[in-house]
Order: sequence, then C-alpha cells, then structure tokens
Amino acid sequence: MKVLFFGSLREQLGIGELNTALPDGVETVGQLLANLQAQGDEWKLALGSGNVLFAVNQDMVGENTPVSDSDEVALFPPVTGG
Amino acid sequence: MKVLFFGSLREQLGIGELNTALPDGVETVGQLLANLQAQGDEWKLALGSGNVLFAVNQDMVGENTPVSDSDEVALFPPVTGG
Amino acid sequence: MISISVQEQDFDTGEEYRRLQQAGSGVNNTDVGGIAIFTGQVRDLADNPLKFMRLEHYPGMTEKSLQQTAEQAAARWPVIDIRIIHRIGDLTPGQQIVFVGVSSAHRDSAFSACEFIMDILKTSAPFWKKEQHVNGDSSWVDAKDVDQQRAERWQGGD
Amino acid sequence: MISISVQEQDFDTGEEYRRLQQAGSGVNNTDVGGIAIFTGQVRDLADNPLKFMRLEHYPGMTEKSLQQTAEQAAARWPVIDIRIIHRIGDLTPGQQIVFVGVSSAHRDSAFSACEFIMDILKTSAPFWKKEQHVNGDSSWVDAKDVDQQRAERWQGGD
Repeated sequence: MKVLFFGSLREQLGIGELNTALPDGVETVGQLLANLQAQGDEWKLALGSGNVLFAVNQDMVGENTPVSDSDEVALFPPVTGG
Repeated sequence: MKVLFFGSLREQLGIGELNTALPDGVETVGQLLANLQAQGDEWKLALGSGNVLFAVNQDMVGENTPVSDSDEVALFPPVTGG
Repeated sequence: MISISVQEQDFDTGEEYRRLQQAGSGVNNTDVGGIAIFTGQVRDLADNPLKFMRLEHYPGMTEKSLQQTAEQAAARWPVIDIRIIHRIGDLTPGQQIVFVGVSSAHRDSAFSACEFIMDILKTSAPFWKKEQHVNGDSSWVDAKDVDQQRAERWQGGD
Repeated sequence: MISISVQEQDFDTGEEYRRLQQAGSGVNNTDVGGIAIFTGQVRDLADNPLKFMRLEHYPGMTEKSLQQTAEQAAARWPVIDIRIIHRIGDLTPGQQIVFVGVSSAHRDSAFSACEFIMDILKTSAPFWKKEQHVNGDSSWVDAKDVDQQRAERWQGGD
C-alpha cells in the first residue's frame, strides 16, 4: 500500500510517501495509525497528537474505515487552505 | 411643504412634486396621506392601496411621524432596487 | 472607508475589485484577508422578453440611504472598505445594475457585511424598477415578501 | 457548469468575473441575475512580519475535494456556474490565494453557495499553510475552531 504524509506530519517525519505491505492485523486506518506510531519515538511524536486526519483513496474518512493493500492512504493534520 | 411621489404613484397621479401649504389638521404623514386621498377619485385610487411608504426629509418613517410645513415629504410604493 | 455612487454609466467590476484590494494606495493592502463582492444584473424573462428595465430613484435620499446602510454594516462588522454602486436609467438584459464590495481582515465579516448591505438595500433604498417588454407592455416590478423576510433576519444577531 | 483550478500562477479576478457573466458565450448571459465572489489574500502580521506563505496540497485529492464541494453546492442551490481557483506554492503578503465565484438567477443562492463553498473548503480541502517570517522563523498555521463551527452550521438547513 501507499501511505502519504502532508503538512507538519510530512515535515516531522521527514518522509512524504511510504510504500509498504499492509501490516499484519491492520484492518482500518485507525489501526494503521497505531501501527505506525509503534515504529519508534519519532513516529509516536509526530502521529500521537490525537489530531491526525485520514484519507483513503483521496476521500477524507473516519478512523474505522477499512483499508486494503491496494489503497492509497494519507495522514495529515487539520487542513488550513482558503 | 414639498410632497414628492415616485414610481407607480408618480405615474398614476401624473405628478412628481406638489408644493402646498401644510393642510389644516394634518400633524403626521399618515394624516397627510388621508388628506391627499380625499382630493378626488384619482388620488384615492393611487394612494388608497394601503401599501404606501413615507419618507420625511429623506428618511423612511412610519405613518405617525410628525410633519411640518418646512418638511420634504415623499410618498412611494415599496422599493425594488438591487 | 465607505464609497457610494448612484450613476447612469456602467462600472468595471474588475477595476472596483482592484480598488478594494489596494484600499487607496497603489499596492495591495496587506491588512485585507478577504473581499466579498456581489453584482446584480438585468435578467431576461423567458415568458415575456424584456426590452429594457427602467430604474427610477429619489435623488438625495438614495445616496443617504445607501450611506446609512453601509455605516450600519461598518458598525456591526470589522470591515476595511465598503463600495456600493447602483445604476439608474434604462438597462437592457445582461447589463449590470448593482455592485456591493466589502474588504476585511477575515472572510466572515466580508461575507456578512456584503449580504447585509444587499438585503437592506433591497427593502430600504428608494429605487423603483419598471419593465418595458418587447411586445410593448410595461409594468412596475412588485416588491417581494422574501426580500422583506431576508432584511428582517438581520434584526436579531449576526 | 463547475470549473476548478489548483495552480501556482495568479488569477485575474476581473477576467474570472466576466466569464461568470458570460457563462461560456461571448455575450452576457441574461439568465444570470446575481454573481457572488469571494477572494482571499495573504495578510501580513503586524507582530511578526511575513516573508511569504507556503501553500502545500495533496495533488489529486485537492481537485477531487473541491469538485465534490462545488457539486454539493450545485445540488443544494439553483446556481448557473461555479468557479473555484486555489493557488499553491509561495505567496507574499497581498497576493491572492483563493477565488470562489457563483452565478445564479437570484442573489440568495449565489451568496449561499459562495459562502458554503468557502466554509467547506476551509475544513475539507487538503491544503496546508506554513508561514515564513521575515525574522527567519517559520510555523505551520493551525486550523481554527471557528472554521469548524462555520462548516458545521451548513449541516442543518440553509
């Protein structure tokens, strides 16, 4: 799967795109977030704010939305356009 | 006093401006309207719709607003600009 | 700053927009965060085509009324500039009638002040429209209840 | 018709306005009775002057999100045309960021659709702003609670 990071998350992680297999036991975007947080302190710091939004295949979704290995998932802070 | 008519009122009356002394017994714009309605059938028809707005010295006012001989009074139908 | 014009001639909406951006200087005013604009133009009527719309007004009172409405908006919302232009005379379908533009630091006050001015103008500025139809008929435009309702909703809060 | 652009280059608000007037033809569309426009531009900050604002977005999703918001507006109000332009990249104080324009037969739908699009865009279109200050500091702009509240008020009636 493809996981994208934007805004301050991208900057904090120093990475904009991650190509990875769907981790074992991950069925929702919320679970994917928890899995990524467990990758290390830097990940926990950037993704542990409780203020992370999700998009699956370019639609904003809630944390219980299912994800599959063929999805494009994006994690980002609240948007500030306009 | 100066009495002005606009829009359909001006057209129905065939007059845009009337220079007249303040009629006896007229103390408010509502009373001025009643006095004008009594000028004849044409006046009654044009001014008797119950849908006449008033301005005194170029401010829109209610029918109980006092008028004096030095005032500029205007009578007109509901406005339709914009 | 408030600027009001009641005029026969047309206006250039792009140019009026640039003036709101620049707020009197030659460069864009960096206090301005948002500009809301509304323009109205003469619509044609499918069932009874329009030759032109005649706009009559009450000289003197019209400008005073528009100025008061703009001042009410400026007292109610923190706006930077307000520009109102209203045309009079004979206007054909597609021609511009009215321009209301508001610049502000933030979009909420720009939107609210712009819509407030249009709603109050519709029910209190002394203009009257008469439609002259292609078939020779003519008729005064009636005031609409919905315009009265829209104006009254500003009497409560924002 | 809905038209969406996400672009680095500036836009000409006067020209965009003329396009809304003409609705695809070379002459003014006489079905249009009102046009509502909002533009946002970069404000400077008195207490910490801005060198520029960097606007980052999510290519693909941004256009999709703006298209969906415009479609929601068109389903909710009887509009004629909707035009949305949002810039990305580095923008200095005074520069235009966003244009939302709506033409309609009547002013209420033009105003409502324009304000709806701005409010929904603010909370759902994937853009992120980072301020680069004259003093060398930089900081990501935080989302505002008031923007969330403004978006949520559209969930009820009109």
